[in-house]
Amino acid sequence: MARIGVFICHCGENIGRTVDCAAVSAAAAKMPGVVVGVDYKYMCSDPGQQMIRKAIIEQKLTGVVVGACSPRMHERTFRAAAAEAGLNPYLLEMANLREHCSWVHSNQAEATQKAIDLVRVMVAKVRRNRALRPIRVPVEPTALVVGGGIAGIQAALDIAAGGKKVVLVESGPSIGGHMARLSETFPTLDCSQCILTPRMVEAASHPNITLMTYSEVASVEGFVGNFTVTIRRKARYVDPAKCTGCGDCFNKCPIKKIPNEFDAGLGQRRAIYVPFPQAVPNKPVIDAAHCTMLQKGKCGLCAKVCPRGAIDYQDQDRLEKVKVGAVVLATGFQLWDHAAYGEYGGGRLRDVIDGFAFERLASASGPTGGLIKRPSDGKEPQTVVFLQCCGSRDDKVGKKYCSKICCMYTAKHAMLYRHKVYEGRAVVFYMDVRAAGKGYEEFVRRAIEADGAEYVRGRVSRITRRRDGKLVVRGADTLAGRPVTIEADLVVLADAVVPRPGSEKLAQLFGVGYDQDGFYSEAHPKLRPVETAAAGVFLAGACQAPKDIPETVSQASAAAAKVLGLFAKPELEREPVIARVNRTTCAHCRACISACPYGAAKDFDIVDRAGKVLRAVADVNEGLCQGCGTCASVCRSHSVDLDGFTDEQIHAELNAL
Amino acid sequence: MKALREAAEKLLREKRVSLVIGYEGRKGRPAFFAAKPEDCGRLAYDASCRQNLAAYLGKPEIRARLPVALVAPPAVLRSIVVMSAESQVAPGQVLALAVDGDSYLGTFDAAGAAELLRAKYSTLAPEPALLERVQGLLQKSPAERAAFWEAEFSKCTRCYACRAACPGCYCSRCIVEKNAPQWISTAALGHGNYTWNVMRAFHQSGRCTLCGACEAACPQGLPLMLLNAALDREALEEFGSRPGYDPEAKPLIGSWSADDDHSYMR
Amino acid sequence: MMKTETSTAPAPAAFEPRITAFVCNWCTYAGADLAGTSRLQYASNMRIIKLPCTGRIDPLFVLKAFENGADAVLVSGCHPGDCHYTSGNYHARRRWTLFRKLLALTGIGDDRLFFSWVSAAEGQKFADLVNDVTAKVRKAGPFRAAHPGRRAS
Amino acid sequence: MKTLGYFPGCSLEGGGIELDLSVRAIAKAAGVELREIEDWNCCGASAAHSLNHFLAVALPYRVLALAESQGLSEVLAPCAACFSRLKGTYQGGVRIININEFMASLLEAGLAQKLTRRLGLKVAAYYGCLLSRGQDIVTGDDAEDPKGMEAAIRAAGCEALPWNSANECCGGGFSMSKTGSVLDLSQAVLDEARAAGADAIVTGCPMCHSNLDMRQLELVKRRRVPGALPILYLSELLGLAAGLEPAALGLDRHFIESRGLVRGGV
Repeated sequence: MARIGVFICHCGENIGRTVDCAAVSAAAAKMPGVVVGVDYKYMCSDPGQQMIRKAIIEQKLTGVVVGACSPRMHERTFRAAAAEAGLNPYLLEMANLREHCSWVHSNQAEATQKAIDLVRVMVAKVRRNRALRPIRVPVEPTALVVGGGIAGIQAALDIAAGGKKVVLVESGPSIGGHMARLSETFPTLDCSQCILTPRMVEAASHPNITLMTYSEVASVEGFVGNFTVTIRRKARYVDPAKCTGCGDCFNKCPIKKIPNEFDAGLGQRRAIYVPFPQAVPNKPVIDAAHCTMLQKGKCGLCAKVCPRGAIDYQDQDRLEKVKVGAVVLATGFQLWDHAAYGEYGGGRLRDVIDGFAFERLASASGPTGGLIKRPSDGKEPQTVVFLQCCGSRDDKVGKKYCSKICCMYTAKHAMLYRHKVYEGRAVVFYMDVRAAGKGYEEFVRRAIEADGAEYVRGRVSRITRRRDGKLVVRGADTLAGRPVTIEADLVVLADAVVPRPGSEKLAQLFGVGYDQDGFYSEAHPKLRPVETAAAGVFLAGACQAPKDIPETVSQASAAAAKVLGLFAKPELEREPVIARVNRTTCAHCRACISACPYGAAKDFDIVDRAGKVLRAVADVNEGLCQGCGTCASVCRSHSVDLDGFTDEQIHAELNAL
Repeated sequence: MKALREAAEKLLREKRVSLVIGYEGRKGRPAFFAAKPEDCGRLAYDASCRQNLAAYLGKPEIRARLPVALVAPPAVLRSIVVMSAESQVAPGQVLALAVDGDSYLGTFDAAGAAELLRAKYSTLAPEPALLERVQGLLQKSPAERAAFWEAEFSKCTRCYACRAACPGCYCSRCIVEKNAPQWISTAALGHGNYTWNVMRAFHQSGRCTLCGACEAACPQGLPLMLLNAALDREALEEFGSRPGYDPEAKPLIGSWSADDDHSYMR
Repeated sequence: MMKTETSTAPAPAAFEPRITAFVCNWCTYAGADLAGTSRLQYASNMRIIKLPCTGRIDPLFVLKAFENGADAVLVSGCHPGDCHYTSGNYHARRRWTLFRKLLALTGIGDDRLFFSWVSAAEGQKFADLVNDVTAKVRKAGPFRAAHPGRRAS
Repeated sequence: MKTLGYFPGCSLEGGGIELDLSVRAIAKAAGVELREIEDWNCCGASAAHSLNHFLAVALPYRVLALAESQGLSEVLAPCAACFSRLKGTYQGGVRIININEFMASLLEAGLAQKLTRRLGLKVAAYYGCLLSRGQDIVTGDDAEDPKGMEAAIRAAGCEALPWNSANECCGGGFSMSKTGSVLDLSQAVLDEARAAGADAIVTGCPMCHSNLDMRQLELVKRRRVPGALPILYLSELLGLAAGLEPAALGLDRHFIESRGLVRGGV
């Protein structure tokens, strides 16, 4: 005989304001099988939970319904409370009276009626709930980190420091990511290379870290604790085992004029190359698209000069499987292409560059050796215009969101420029200066007050190139309320931060969600910012949202902590929401076997004592089943059912409506 | 028919099958089970044979006597192929004595039947008249359609002859007999009748070979083929589904493609 | 025909549709949560049944909802490619393509049965969807009006 | 023979008559019939919207109502201002097309083959405001980087120069009231065109044309510009390329001599 307790939460005013909680608990008390119906200000508070625990024990409750916030918020909390009182946690369900009711309806009568319905549905369901035991699955204590930028490096180092193995996968020839391209970093102006390269070396040499550069995730199988990830090791045409990184090959390579991606196209590289001198690993790869040997079979010079015979033109992509228990996605960002702005030259003006190009110009290791020279004629620009929010906060042409880092790096750019060109004029056009961060506002003030950057609040409406090579920048000074025209030699656009191309595809491989802009979705915007909806997959850095270095590093360490937490136990408990097959009624049509996304549904032979096969049926592997229930709904005879969402439960819910 | 009888007789004499299921010459062409070579003289086949003998392959009594042979016009051949795709017919356990009109086409296993179908019957489609009736019904307003089926389904006595006649209905425990929970009311009333008939048709989607046995078997003359044909066309147009031509085919419901249509989803 | 029925129905203004929604836990349910946290106001006629995935939704659930007096049914889950279970929604999509055809043939049309993809990020879309569906069903009138699939009252 | 509704508007009967002549001529050459909307009225451009909102809406809507009632599904408004006013907030069934779209459509419809004369000019394509701006009015082109004329210019055997003033304002309606500003703005446009090395500026707007053509006389007289720069309508350019007589296109009506542009002059 069911003895259900119903507990209605006011959530302070949040539910109480629009839902008559007393009326709901009174109505609930009259529902079939309900023996307790009470309401309380804060059910999630300790006295609230105590109230539930007490009732479970004293009233010998067989089931509990908590009418409160979304189960995504507090289901764990309340189920834990129930467990403490000796009730199987899966005999507790939540009715969503806040997100789905009080917050979205203003009419009290309607909201209250809906609340009563939602509770009745859950009471009907909970009467049919069965005690479930969490499923234990072994955990492979190795982590996969995707992306070798500062986020990935930090996460890998922290996990490795925790004594667990890490596979660090980077699509480029070297780790280091965008940070390796920066000249100095705000707000301290310490040199990016100086603080990053030691970390890169440490990551490469750490005994717990396996580095896979020039590699990509090809496919993913399995689930939290037991992923099998296939990595595509792209053909390098250079055997890293033999190569000593002496550099003879790329010094001799005759194909010289390839724009170097690392230098934002300002510098040039060979067809066989290391992207930058401090690359890790410091071993070249051949860019097949440009190599005449690989294209036409002519040249072969690098092979001739290589003292170790490390060059292998026959090299092929290889697929390599790794078994990992957790994954950290740290695929980072790229800059939005400002070619979409016709008014800024549509990408055709060579002296209108993006932030990375300026970083390379300012970098001592850059193509100009740290001298600010403009691309078109190599002259030192006497006037530089910096334009913030280029493609950010513009839902017409660009992106709705604020890219967050541009205010700071633009201030930095203005500063660096003024340090290098004393007489030069640095003009910054901005909408707002968003310098929230430790030492950030002070940094911007310094750029303005100490280094004399001219800040103009307003947008630039047009950039045109005059015949004498001057860039005529026309805009508005919205503080002075007048149009301004500046004759500049160089314009730096702070282009919006967008996810890397292909990040959606990667997200789909891992079953991770992403927003309309392609940034990965965290499991909860506040309380679970590094987890994703996919168990065992965590986020670090700008793949989740625009972030600066300090923020990226903190999130990377947070993700590492989550991974280490997951690895702390040899087994992990999984929600026991899994499918079961009724073997007596299964007709073995195999629809479920075909439908299962996880290969959890399998053929099963029913044998007699002699081992003679009597009948074949379908069966579900507990370890592989993730509980989507697709098998149950393709089963015509309903011989497959799903724990937690059984036919009986759903049927009862529908009858309660 | 001589050839058919001889082929059947041969199969029994050579003990390649323990039973030949066919139609008897008598009026009404009832099913006839020839267990002995000499029985085969009573076999007959012509256009009036409406029963889909593949339906027997789902029955335990018959399964107990595998291997068996069936007299099989094209639609029944397709049923055999569907059943083998759904692991209901083990390779070599069922032989088809393929017939079409008054000619006997040979003896085939499921794979052979599929080949024959692809070669000679790749364009089987519901009769135009039937499709016209479907179209005509779709022309009507939702309320008129509802009224039409209200009238039809109200005749249903829930005898389940349609199910018994259908080779696709081989479940040992039909959903309508599940009582915890009972999704489909068994009372021969409005909503129970509606749900039953709609679900019966839906459970055949991507599997129905349009043999017409269900409608032929219905003592109340419900136009069940309207439902079957409508689904058959939709499955063909949307997913290129042509059940009964490939013994390896994946189930239409239970597989998917990234470019399936979802224009109706918002 | 539906029209005439709604207009002859007693005081159609008084008609408050009952709408049953079957939604997946990962996208649409979360989208509805987001609508809540964003305090978006929408019609209160819909009652949500939460399932792990649209892949779990058997057509029988829909028929049962109608049988029990729902005036309309909404099925909503993750966008293609976003399924938490990688392909549950693809399976669902194929099923519904066929099932809605069958229902249309038997007089349950686009004004009774609604499908949508609502992601966890689309709170606004969810609110708009509920309002839109509710408005359409108001127009269509009570389902009980005349359909063999209803429970004889 | 394709038929198209035609709305000349006031300027094409006055200052912009060359546009009217050349559009009709090129349409004829391309075998397209222009059916003038009967009883059309002024679209209200330049003045109405700043004086009386009702009038500003009523005038163009009457024209479109007439077009609808006269069964014209597509209406060409060669004058950029008329086009802008007509299309404005209109949501009816009539498709309103501007001169750029019209020329593009003619070229697709086969005019390209008829352009036998390669003019070999360096041309600055000038869109001004009304052929570039209004996101939902000038659709299918980028307001900040318009390209709508370039295909036609290349088809005429000319080079469309990259230049800085393609969508700058010429001073527009202030020609009379603030002539000074118009001179400044038009001069800026002319200077840019010359700096880019243009032999001529091509436009589709009578207002722009009069400001750049008629007002240029003043600039020449005051020596504010080094010399005269011919201003052509896009339709004139294509007309010349099609081998039509300059006079038939109205070139003899320009203030700035432009007949010399055609190799061999006249």
